[in-house]
Formats: sequence, C-alpha cells, structure tokens
Amino acid sequence: MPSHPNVIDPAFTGEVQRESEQNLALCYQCGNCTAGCPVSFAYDYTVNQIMRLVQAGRKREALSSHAIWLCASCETCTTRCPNDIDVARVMDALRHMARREDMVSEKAVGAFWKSFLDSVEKHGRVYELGLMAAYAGRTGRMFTDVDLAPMALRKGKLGLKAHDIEKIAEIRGIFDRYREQQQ
Amino acid sequence: MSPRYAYYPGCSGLGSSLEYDTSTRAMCESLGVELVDIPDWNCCGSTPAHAVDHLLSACLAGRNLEIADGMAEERKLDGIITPCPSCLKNLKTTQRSLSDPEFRRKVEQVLGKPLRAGLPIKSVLQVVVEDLGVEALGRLVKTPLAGMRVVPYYGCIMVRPPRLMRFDDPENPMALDNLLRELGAEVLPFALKTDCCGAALGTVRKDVVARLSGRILDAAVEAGADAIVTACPLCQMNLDMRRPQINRANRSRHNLPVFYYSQLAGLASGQGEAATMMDKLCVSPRLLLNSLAQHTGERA
Amino acid sequence: MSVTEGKELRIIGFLCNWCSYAGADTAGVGRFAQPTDLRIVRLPCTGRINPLFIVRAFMNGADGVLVSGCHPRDCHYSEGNFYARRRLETLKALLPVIGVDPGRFEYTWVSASEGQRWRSVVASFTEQVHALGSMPRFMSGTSLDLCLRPAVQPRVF
Amino acid sequence: MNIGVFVCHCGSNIAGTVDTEAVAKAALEYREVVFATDAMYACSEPGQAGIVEAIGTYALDGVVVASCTPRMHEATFRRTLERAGLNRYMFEMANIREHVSWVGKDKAANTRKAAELVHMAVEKLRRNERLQAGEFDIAKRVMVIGGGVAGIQAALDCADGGLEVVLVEREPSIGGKMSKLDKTFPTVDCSSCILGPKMVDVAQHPNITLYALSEVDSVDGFVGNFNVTVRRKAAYVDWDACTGCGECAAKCPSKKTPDRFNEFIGLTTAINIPFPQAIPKKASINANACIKLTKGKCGACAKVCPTGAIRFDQKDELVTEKVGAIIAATGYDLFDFTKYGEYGGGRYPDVITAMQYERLLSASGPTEGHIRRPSDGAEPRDIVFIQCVGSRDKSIGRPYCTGFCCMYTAKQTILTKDHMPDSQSYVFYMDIRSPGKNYDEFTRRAMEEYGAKYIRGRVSAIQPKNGRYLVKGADTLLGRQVEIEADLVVLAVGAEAARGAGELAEKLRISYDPYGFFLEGHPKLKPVETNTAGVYLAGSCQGPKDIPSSVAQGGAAAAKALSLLSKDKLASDPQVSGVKLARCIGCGKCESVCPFGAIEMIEFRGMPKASIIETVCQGCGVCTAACPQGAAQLRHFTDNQILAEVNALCL
Ligand SMILES: Cc1cc2nc3c(=O)[nH]c(=O)nc-3n(C[C@H](O)[C@H](O)[C@H](O)COP(=O)(O)OP(=O)(O)OC[C@H]3O[C@@H](n4cnc5c(N)ncnc54)[C@H](O)[C@@H]3O)c2cc1C
Ligand SMILES: Cc1cc2nc3c(=O)[nH]c(=O)nc-3n(C[C@H](O)[C@H](O)[C@H](O)COP(=O)(O)OP(=O)(O)OC[C@H]3O[C@@H](n4cnc5c(N)ncnc54)[C@H](O)[C@@H]3O)c2cc1C
Ligand code: SF4
Ligand code: SF4
Ligand code: SF4
Ligand code: SF4
Ligand code: SF4
Ligand code: SF4
Ligand code: SF4
Ligand code: SF4
Repeated sequence: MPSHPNVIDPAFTGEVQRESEQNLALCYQCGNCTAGCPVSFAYDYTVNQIMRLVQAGRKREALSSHAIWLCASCETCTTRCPNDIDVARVMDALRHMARREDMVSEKAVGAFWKSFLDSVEKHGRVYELGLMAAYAGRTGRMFTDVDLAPMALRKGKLGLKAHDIEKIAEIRGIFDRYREQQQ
Repeated sequence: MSPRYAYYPGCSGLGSSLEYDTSTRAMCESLGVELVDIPDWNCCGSTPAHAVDHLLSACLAGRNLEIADGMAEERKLDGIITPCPSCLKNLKTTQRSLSDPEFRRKVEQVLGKPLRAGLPIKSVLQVVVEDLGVEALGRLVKTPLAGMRVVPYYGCIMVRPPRLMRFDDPENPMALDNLLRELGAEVLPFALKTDCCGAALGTVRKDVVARLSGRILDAAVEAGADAIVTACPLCQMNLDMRRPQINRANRSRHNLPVFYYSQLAGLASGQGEAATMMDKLCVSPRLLLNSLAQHTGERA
Repeated sequence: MSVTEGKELRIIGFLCNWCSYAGADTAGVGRFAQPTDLRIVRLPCTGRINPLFIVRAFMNGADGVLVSGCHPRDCHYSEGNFYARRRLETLKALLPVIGVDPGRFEYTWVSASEGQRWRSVVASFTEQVHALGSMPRFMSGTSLDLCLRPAVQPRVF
Repeated sequence: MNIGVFVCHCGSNIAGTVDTEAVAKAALEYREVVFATDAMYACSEPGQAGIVEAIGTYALDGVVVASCTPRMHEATFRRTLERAGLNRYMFEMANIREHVSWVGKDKAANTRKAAELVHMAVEKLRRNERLQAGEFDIAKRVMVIGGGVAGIQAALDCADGGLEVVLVEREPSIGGKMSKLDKTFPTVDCSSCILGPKMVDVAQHPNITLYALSEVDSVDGFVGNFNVTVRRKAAYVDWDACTGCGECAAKCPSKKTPDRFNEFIGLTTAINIPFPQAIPKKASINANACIKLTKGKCGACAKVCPTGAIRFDQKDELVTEKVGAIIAATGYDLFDFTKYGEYGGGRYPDVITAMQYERLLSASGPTEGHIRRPSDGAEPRDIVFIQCVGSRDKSIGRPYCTGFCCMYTAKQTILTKDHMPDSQSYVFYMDIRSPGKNYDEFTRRAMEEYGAKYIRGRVSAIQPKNGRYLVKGADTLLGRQVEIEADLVVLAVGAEAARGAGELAEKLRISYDPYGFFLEGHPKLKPVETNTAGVYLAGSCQGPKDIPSSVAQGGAAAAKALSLLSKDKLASDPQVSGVKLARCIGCGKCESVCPFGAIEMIEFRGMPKASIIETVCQGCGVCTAACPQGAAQLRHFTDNQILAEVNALCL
C-alpha cells in the first residue's frame, strides 16, 4: 500500500469495482447520494467524496474513513443515484476491505458488529442481553443504553435467556468454514 | 386453497418485537394465510453480517433458505415471508447473489450443502397488500379505527432498493396507507415515509438516531398525527423504546405512540388490546386507545 | 474477442443502405470494436434480398449469414422490410430441410443511430456461428446440390 | 474491362490498422484489374487527380476505391470519374474504414478483410452497366411541419425566396414554445416582441398557406413530388367566418377548462383563442370541455357569435397537398417530471416546471406577470431552481444534456430579481453549460449582479415542511449537505422528442435516434438534411436547441429546399428497375409488391407484360426479389451483381 496518502493507487479502484460489482467510472460526482444520506452530517467524508476517493485510488483515506462505518445501509443513495450505481454496496465493499486491512476507524461500530456476530455464532440467534454485555466489555462503554434497561426489561424487550437453536453445530461449522475460506 | 408460506420471524420477533410477531401471526391466521415456521431457523446476520462480509451474510441467510426450500414441495409452500424488512433484504440479496455461479459455489462450500433458493421471498405486508388485497383485511374489520389520525412510516428498506425489493413505489409507497385506510383510520400525507430512522446505529451512535428519529417524530406531529404506524422492528424500537433518549437529546416532549400495523389490524378486527399486546409499547397508547373506544362507543 | 481468437469463419451480411449499413458506419465512427469475420454486401433494401442469395451463400461455403435492415415501421421504402420478413421467415423454416443449422442465419433490425446495437449484433452472431463451427461442405453432386443448383444459377441478363 | 483499384490510407485512419500496400498488391491478382495503388488521401485534390491520371494512362473503364463508407464519398468519386470521361456508374467502393480499420485492431485480419471487400467490389464492378440519368418534373412548393420559431423561420425564408409554402401546425396557433416564454436569453428581450412580428408575417405572406390545428396524415411520393395528406381537425368554428372578436369566450359558461397554453396553471373556457397574439387569431372549441358537445346543452357561443361561425357538427377534413420538399420542424416536448417521486411526483403544488414559471413571469400569463405560488397565491421569497431534471440521468434513460436549461435558469433568476427585489434564488447545478456568444457572461451576471446563489450538487429530495418545502441537496464543492427551505421550487425540466415524433418520422421515411429525435444526414456535414432526399430538418426536432440555433437551422433548411427547387427538373436516379420483356410472363407479382405503384401491366404483342415507370421507381428492388422469372432486375443491384459478390467471398 502506498505510504503517503497523496499517492494514487489505481489497483485499489479495480479492487473496489470487483468487490462491489459497480462501475465507479459512472459516477459523475453529482452529489445526489450525499444530499440524501441521512447520516452524512456525522461523516468525515461525504458519500460522493468517498466515491471520489475510490475513483482516485486513494486507498488509505477511503478505508480509514469513519463514514463507511456510520453508513446505515438505508439504500437512499442507491435508490436515487442517477447513474444507477449501487452506492450502498460500494460502502459495504469498503467496510469489508477495511476490516481485512485492519483499518476500522469507528471502533465502536466494529465492536458492536463483532459482538453481534459472536452472539450469532454462539447461539445461532441474537441474544440481546449477551450482546450488550459483550459490546460493553469490548468497548468499555458500560453505560450504553443502561437508561433504557428498566423499561426494556419491564416490557420484556430484552431477552433474558438465549434462544439457542438446536443444530448450533451447523452454525459453528459455517463460521469455521467461512474463516477457512478467508485464509 | 389458502396460501401457505414458510415463515421467518427474525430474532427481534423473539424479544424486542414480540408484539409484531404475535400480531402478525394472528393477522395471517384470520386472513387464512397459513404460516409454517422455518424449523430451527438461525439469525440472518442482519446489518452486521452484510456490512462485514457478503459471503458470511449469504451463508447465514442461505441456511434458512435451504431449510425452507427443503420442505417446499412436501408442505406445498407458496414462498417465504417475513415481517422484518431487514431480514427480507438479507434473504432477497442472498437469493440474487446466488445467481452468480462462482459465488454460489463458495456459499455451498461453506454451508456444506447444495442450494436451490427458488421460492419467492416477500414481506408479510406485500402478501397482504398485493396477493390478498387490503379489502380482504377490510372484510374482517369489526371496530374501524375511526377518528384515529395516523402517519404510515415504512422505514428505509421496506421498498428499497427498488430493483431488489420490487414492491410498491420507492419514493411514495402506498401499501400501508391503503391498508390503514381500509382499517378505518384517517391516513395523513407523510413526506418522511421512507426516511431512515438511524437503523442499527442505535447502540453505538445515539446522536445519529436521536437526530434522524427526532425528525420523523417532528414531522409526524406537524402532520397532525395521533400515532405513527410502522412495519419494521428496528424503526419501532428507535421511535418507541429510544423515545426518552431522543427527547432528551432534542429537548422535545414527543409522546406519540408507535404501533405495528399488524397490531392495528388485530385491534380493528376485534382482537382486543391484550391479544394485540398493546402493553408492550413503551410509549403508552393508553389515551389514544381510550378515545378510540369512546369514539366507537358513541357511534354504536 | 475470445471466440474469434482462433480461425475466422465466413460470415456474410446483407444490409440495407439506409438503416443497418448506416448503423454499421455509426459503429465504425464510434470505434466500437467487433470481431473481424463479417463481410458486408450493401443493398438498397432488405426487400431486395432474394432468399436464394442466402441459400447460395451457404452452398458456396458461408458459415453464417446475417441480414439486417430497418426496424419494422421504419423502412426507407415504406414496406420493403415487410416483404423481406415474409420471405426470410419462409427461408428460416427451409434451412434445416437443406441441412443448414438455423443458428447460422439471423435476421435483425438495426437503425442508423444504433452503432452500439450493431456492435452487439455482430459480436453475438459471430459468437453463435463460432459455437456451431465451420459449415460442413455441401457434397457436390448430391441430389440436393443438383436440384438446387440450377435454381440459383445467375441468369444472364 | 480494365479496372483500376485505389486503396486509401486516410492518413493513419486506415493505414494504421490495414496494410494498404498489401491490399493493393492483392488487388492486382483479381480478374481484369490492370492497375492498383495505395494513396494518402483519395478524396483530396491530388488523390482525385491521381485517379483521373490513371484512368488516362491505363485506359481504365472501371474504378474501385477502397476507403471510407460510400455514404460519404461515393458521390465525390463518381464526379471524379465523370471528369475523366467515364460513366459515373462504372465505379464501386469498398468500405475499409468504418467497416474494417475502425472496428478491428488485428492488422493481419483487417488486411485480409479489406482485400476481400475489394475483391467483392471488383467482381460487382465487372458486371456494372453504364447508366444514364433521366429528368423529371417537380412541384415548386414546400411543406413545413411544425410552426415553432424554427418552422416559422423556414416558412418565411422559403416564401421570400419565391416558393409556395404550406405550414402545418397541430396546435390552434403557431409560435411553439417560444410563444410561451416571457423574455429570452441572452439579451432578455421580450419573446412576444420578437416572435410576434414573424408570426404576423406568416399570416400575411401571400406565398404561405397556414393549416393550424392540423396534422400530417400520410405521405406518398418522393423528392420533387410528395403528396401529403393533412388532417384539419375540427375546431367546431368556421375559421373563414370567425373574426377573432372573442365574444364567444366571454360568454362560455364552461370556465373550468384546463389551460394548455398556460401549462395548466389557471383555467380557460371551452371555446377560446389560446393567447392574444395567436396566429391564426381564431376561436376553437375544446370538445372535451364543451357542454354542448358533451351533454347536448348550452350553445351560448353560437348565440353571441356576430358572424355565426360556430359549427357544432364540424368534422375533421382531409386535404392533399403536392410539394417538392418537406421541412420537419416539430420541436420538442418537456420531460414529465412526475417520474421523480423524490421531487413529489407532481403531488406538491408549488413544485413547478420552468415552463410553468415562464407563464407566471409573463405579463400575458395567468397571473399577469406577478409571481404567485399556485397553492395559495402568495408571493414567494425563497425560490429554489433545480437543473438537469430529466437530463443527464441514465437511470431514467435520459443521458443527454438538454443544452439550454442552464441558460434559461440563469435567465429566470435574473427575471425573478427584477420582479421581486427582496427575493432570493438558489440554483442547484452539476455543471454550467453556456457555450455561446455572450452566454457565459450571462450566467455569470446572474450570480455577480443578481445575487443568485449557485450550489454545485444535485437535489435528493423535496419534502413539504410547515407550508414550505425543504429542499435536501448537497454542496459538493464544500463537501456538505445543504437544506434550503423554499416557498417555490422550479424544475429545469429537459427536452425530449415531441409527442408523436416517431410516427411522423415513419410517415416521412426518415430515421430517428433512440430518444426519438430525427436523424440528420451527417452529424457534421449534413446537419439539416436527412437520408431521404427532399426532407429537411429545422430546430429542436433534430435535438434540443435554443432559439438562435433553431432560427439558424430554420434558415439553413430553407436554403436547402430553395436550392433543391431552384431547378425546373431534377435528375432521376437511373438505379431503377427494368423488365426484360422476353423473360416476363406477365404474372403481375412485381406490380402487386411495388410500394410505389411504379409498375404497370401493359400489353406487348398480345401478351401481358410488366413495365416500369422509371420516374416513379425508387429503386428498392422489391420487385426484383419477387419476380419468379428474373425478368425484373434492379439496375446496379442485379441478381448477377449480388451473386458475384457472394461468390467472390465464398468460392
Ligand atoms: C422554460 C424554457 C425557457 C426557454 N427560454 C429560452 C430562452 O430564453 N432563449 C432561447 O434561446 N431558448 C429558450 N428556450 C428554448 C426554446 O424553447 C427553443 O429553442 C425553441 O422553442 C425551439 O423551437 P422549435 O421551433 O424547434 O420547437 P417548438 O417551439 O417546440 O415548436 C415546434 C412546433 O411544432 C408543432 N408540432 C409538433 N409536432 C407536430 C406535428 N406532428 N405536426 C404538426 N405540428 C407539430 C408544435 O405544436 C410546435 O408549435 C427555453 C425553453 C424552455 C423549456
Ligand atoms: C484544436 C481544435 C480542435 C477542434 N476539433 C473539432 C472537432 O473535433 N469537431 C468540431 O466540430 N469542431 C472542432 N473544432 C472547431 C472547428 O475548428 C470549427 O468549428 C470550424 O473550423 C469553424 O469553421 P469556419 O469555417 O467557421 O472557420 P475557419 O475554419 O476558421 O475558416 C475561416 C477561413 O477564413 C479565412 N479567412 C479569415 N479571414 C479572412 C479574410 N479577411 N479574407 C479571406 N479569408 C479569410 C481563414 O484563413 C480560414 O481559411 C476544433 C477547434 C480546435 C481549435
Ligand atoms: S449519486 Fe451516484 S453519480 Fe451522483 S455522486 Fe453519488 S454515486 Fe456519484
Ligand atoms: S446507504 Fe449509507 S451512504 Fe447510502 S444514503 Fe444510506 S446511510 Fe448514506
Ligand atoms: S476517401 Fe474517405 S478514407 Fe480516403 S481520405 Fe477521403 S475520407 Fe478518408
Ligand atoms: S364570437 Fe364568433 S367571430 Fe368572435 S371569436 Fe368567437 S367564433 Fe370567432
Ligand atoms: S356550447 Fe360549448 S363552447 Fe359554446 S359556450 Fe357552451 S360550453 Fe362554451
Ligand atoms: S443545459 Fe445545463 S441544466 Fe440543462 S441538462 Fe445540460 S447541464 Fe443540465
Ligand atoms: S424497384 Fe421495383 S418495387 Fe421498387 S420502386 Fe422500383 S419498380 Fe417498385
Ligand atoms: S414479376 Fe416478373 S414475370 Fe411477373 S410480371 Fe413482373 S416482371 Fe413479369
């Protein structure tokens, strides 16, 4: 990977194209994606800037951006892009690559998702209380959502026990083989 | 012959959106739609999985598809349905990705099983509105929701991306509008029907959810609504359970209840508050339901 | 073009001057790369095509014949392509009878502005013909050859 | 026959991917070729001189040029042959540029292909005949279809040049889009002040017959002799009697008729004259809105009309006009923005099109030039303009740039400031396209002098908010979202082909592009011609154009028609069919298939025979393919010639 952020890495553009199955050259930087993105206010780069970083082969800036982790996958950009680019899928692809390259900037988001998937691996389904505990442990954010806990518990909205599926071995097998494939 | 579907409740149906799952099952039963639970289903991975890796996501969703397909013939299934748009998107994306033979090979390798993924996949809402028609629901109405002014909130991915979901208008969907009107409610025009509530960012970026869900609540109040009606567990949770967080962050005092459409369908067809689990809602619908009862009482 | 990396095959195109020939020109002006197998015969109209031209081409060793003219309602001569369609439909039904795989013959429409479409027509037809390979030679002296040959002999005019 | 072959390099256009020398060498092996060479630019002065010289030196009686498409230079080289004393039809062209060098990169394959194409041409040429052109009479009249500014200009120029002109317009008045505009860029002069006088000239010109409220029904014939049938639609008013006094409209009780001329902002009456300057200034009844015509009651207009012009029983009328040339000037229509659900899909009353805004700006419009919101009639303060609506958008099949909306948006911001000094305009744009004389200066003035705020980015959605509209856009130069609360949103909708353009093209036998705009003969060198002789194009029907370009093209099309019809007779194309009487058995097949009725059955020594009317034959060759005897033969494309090409390739 080029060390200096100003260095252009044309291979990166190709890699994102392959992984996202989108032709980045179609993007003419109209900004529609940015205009409609609900989370844009929290981004470090706007959506069209992310697209531009990819077009320009600026790997480090694209993969270490916070924006790609804050994307809510709401599909607004994809729905309205005048060039029919599946922008949300490009965001997906960038997250995959960032994770592989160990460049996740939004540690909390990464941690939450990791906890979520751990829960799936362990139980086959999401066990909400366990998930919160694991996430808190990972990030040190002990008080995340504790304010909601009493209400949630009262309404029975936080499963207190895990609903393990019967053939949990199958799920573990999936995760194991998936990891093998990733090697 | 009554339609029969493989049913995928989704994880939230077991906990945070038990009332959605329960009332959906009741609604389907009264409409004569038979639901066959996908035995031993697993979590489809939701946003985290597809955000982390398309292959993992497809494998998790694929296992469920495989189970459903396996029993399709024997049980004479018409398709797979789920109430949750997020699960729906994962299942449909997986089905679409599997048309690429290379990708399919990888998924089958991880699953250790061949995949068919042939059954059509739809949301429960789509089946009710498109296949059965809202009139079918209308025929069940015993106590119309007269006088109840609602805004329908579809959430961002119930109809999007349009080329994947193939349901209703991506910018101005009318499915819920028509359905609620059929139940007797007054449905108000709502521009933020498909705006995002913050989705899965609730835990990690409360600021984002407070802002996005806050906007939706503001707009609903401006529209003059008594309640918001949703079809998505994530939306409902953000708008309802996270209400104190939103009000605190935005210095607002919103107290609009947020129903699932299936709860209202049950209510209108006379199933009662207990059966539709009205008590599960965090923002109490008490006042509204009382006035509704009064309203229908007056007419009677 | 992967399919044509090997040997070129003989493909003849009969094109009307107003639409498809112009469309092929448009593709050229647009530098839309195509397989090189095709050779084009320019005609005023697809209605000028005598199906026997095509039979003759196959008998003489063509591996594929492509006919392209104006879109159905867009004929420069109002209805020439309508006659062409009738004649070529009949021909298409006849080809298997004389031992020609119908996949070697294609009748399509390309307008003067459709350079992109022309490119894809040429590419996919060439690919289709390559999939069938080169045409087995008509055995000269067979009964079929003998009975068809007089019919397609050029008449002295 | 002595044949000479000339293989053109076209600079590197051909020689870059074809070994032209090898092609010339291969040609020497072909039968009857006595001379072959390659040349730098065959069509250039020295190139042509080389051909003339070789014809003399080698006593050539036929020439093959292997170069570009015959659609480009066949005529050029035929003239060259004539200069050298050969018959112009002793010539063939092999297209080794558009069909070879430009579409293949493999030089060996290209060279082989080029040589084979030359072989085909040689074999065909060996069977060519010396053909002589005849002459035929022509009608010195021209029809202009569409009475927008382009059609008006074309009609006036033709009429001034002495031709009789028939102008066909499907609306009740000529004027087209320009008659709806308030003021026009880049000078901001009043549209009706500059168009009005031209419209009056049309009405008064002795050489112009105007059919308004009329459409072309069918077209027969060919250059010099078209027969066009025009459908004059029922106006339910006798226009010969109507004086345009307007009494009828004043009394018409059906006052809620949608007002087409005002772009459906505001209402009109069932009987009306579309606008004060209309030409012809005649009343017509909207049959869908008239109470008498829908319910059988009323008739108020008939009672008040001082000239008794009302005719409730009027029917469409067909008239046939014989003309020598046709100019299509049918303009464009506006993109239907309701396809954009994110802009409200037509549900928001104060999200309007730029053309509706023109009507609001216009002193003769429904608000008498006061800018008012359609919803509540309030004067707006913050106005957002969104450019490229329905243009440059692949997702809806409109990838092209309309070309004039950047300019009219700038104009509208200027006019907005003039009308309402306290207003603020915002313009969302992707690029500013203003390549014309004084154009960029004009758009700059909108920003610099009139304070329009330009924001580079598209708008993702418009949402109603507190009685106004929240416009959610992006400023891509800043890298921020922008949200503007607007009282009124004006969409710079793009242009698309006029409704029905495809059907008209089919009647005229001209081509159209995938968007429905008519196709010119050559994008650079024949911008107003079509591939059909005698049919010309003017204005936006060929592609979106602003007024200066539309007027220029109207004039250019008129010049083409004038030059065509300046002769008394036209040379006929000798590439027509001919019947060999000895072979003809009089079956009549050819007569029944000829699309032009160019064949008549005659009696020859007591036997029925076919005979070609050479001035009518268009050379399609349908008869040749139909003749069971090979008796009808299309000259220059005989069975022999075509089979010779096939044989050259296969044997
Ligand atoms: C909002 C707006 C503002 C504009 N402002 C400016 C400006 O300030 N300056 C400028 O230079 N340009 C401006 N333009 C562009 C201008 O409108 C065009 O350049 C011009 O009108 C083109 O003229 P035309 O004659 O080619 O087409 P049109 O004006 O469209 O005229 C075509 C005519 O043909 C008729 N017709 C169509 N089909 C048929 C048929 N089948 N049979 C018979 N008749 C038919 C139509 O009824 C119409 O009368 C503006 C455009 C818009 C949309
Ligand atoms: C680098 C470049 C690339 C271009 N590429 C393209 C392209 O790809 N496609 C395209 O459409 N356009 C292109 N253009 C634009 C194109 O050059 C012009 O549109 C075109 O040449 C204009 O033609 P003209 O006849 O108006 O002017 P000119 O070509 O300038 O011809 C004017 C002639 O008048 C002569 N002349 C001048 N003054 C007098 C005088 N007082 N007395 C007698 N003779 C005089 C000049 O010597 C000249 O021969 C390009 C331009 C440039 C600079
Ligand atoms: S909307 Fe599409 S074209 Fe526009 S900037 Fe975003 S990705 Fe690029
Ligand atoms: S999918 Fe992500 S990037 Fe696209 S609009 Fe939604 S949040 Fe923004
Ligand atoms: S004859 Fe055609 S190919 Fe040759 S130089 Fe002229 S334009 Fe080029
Ligand atoms: S009242 Fe009669 S003359 Fe006057 S405009 Fe009407 S139809 Fe014409
Ligand atoms: S007859 Fe028709 S057009 Fe005449 S006044 Fe009555 S409604 Fe109007
Ligand atoms: S002229 Fe301007 S507004 Fe119109 S399509 Fe082109 S760039 Fe867009
Ligand atoms: S070539 Fe034959 S069919 Fe065609 S116009 Fe001439 S006579 Fe008629
Ligand atoms: S089709 Fe041939 S044989 Fe028959 S009448 Fe015409 S020219 Fe004569």
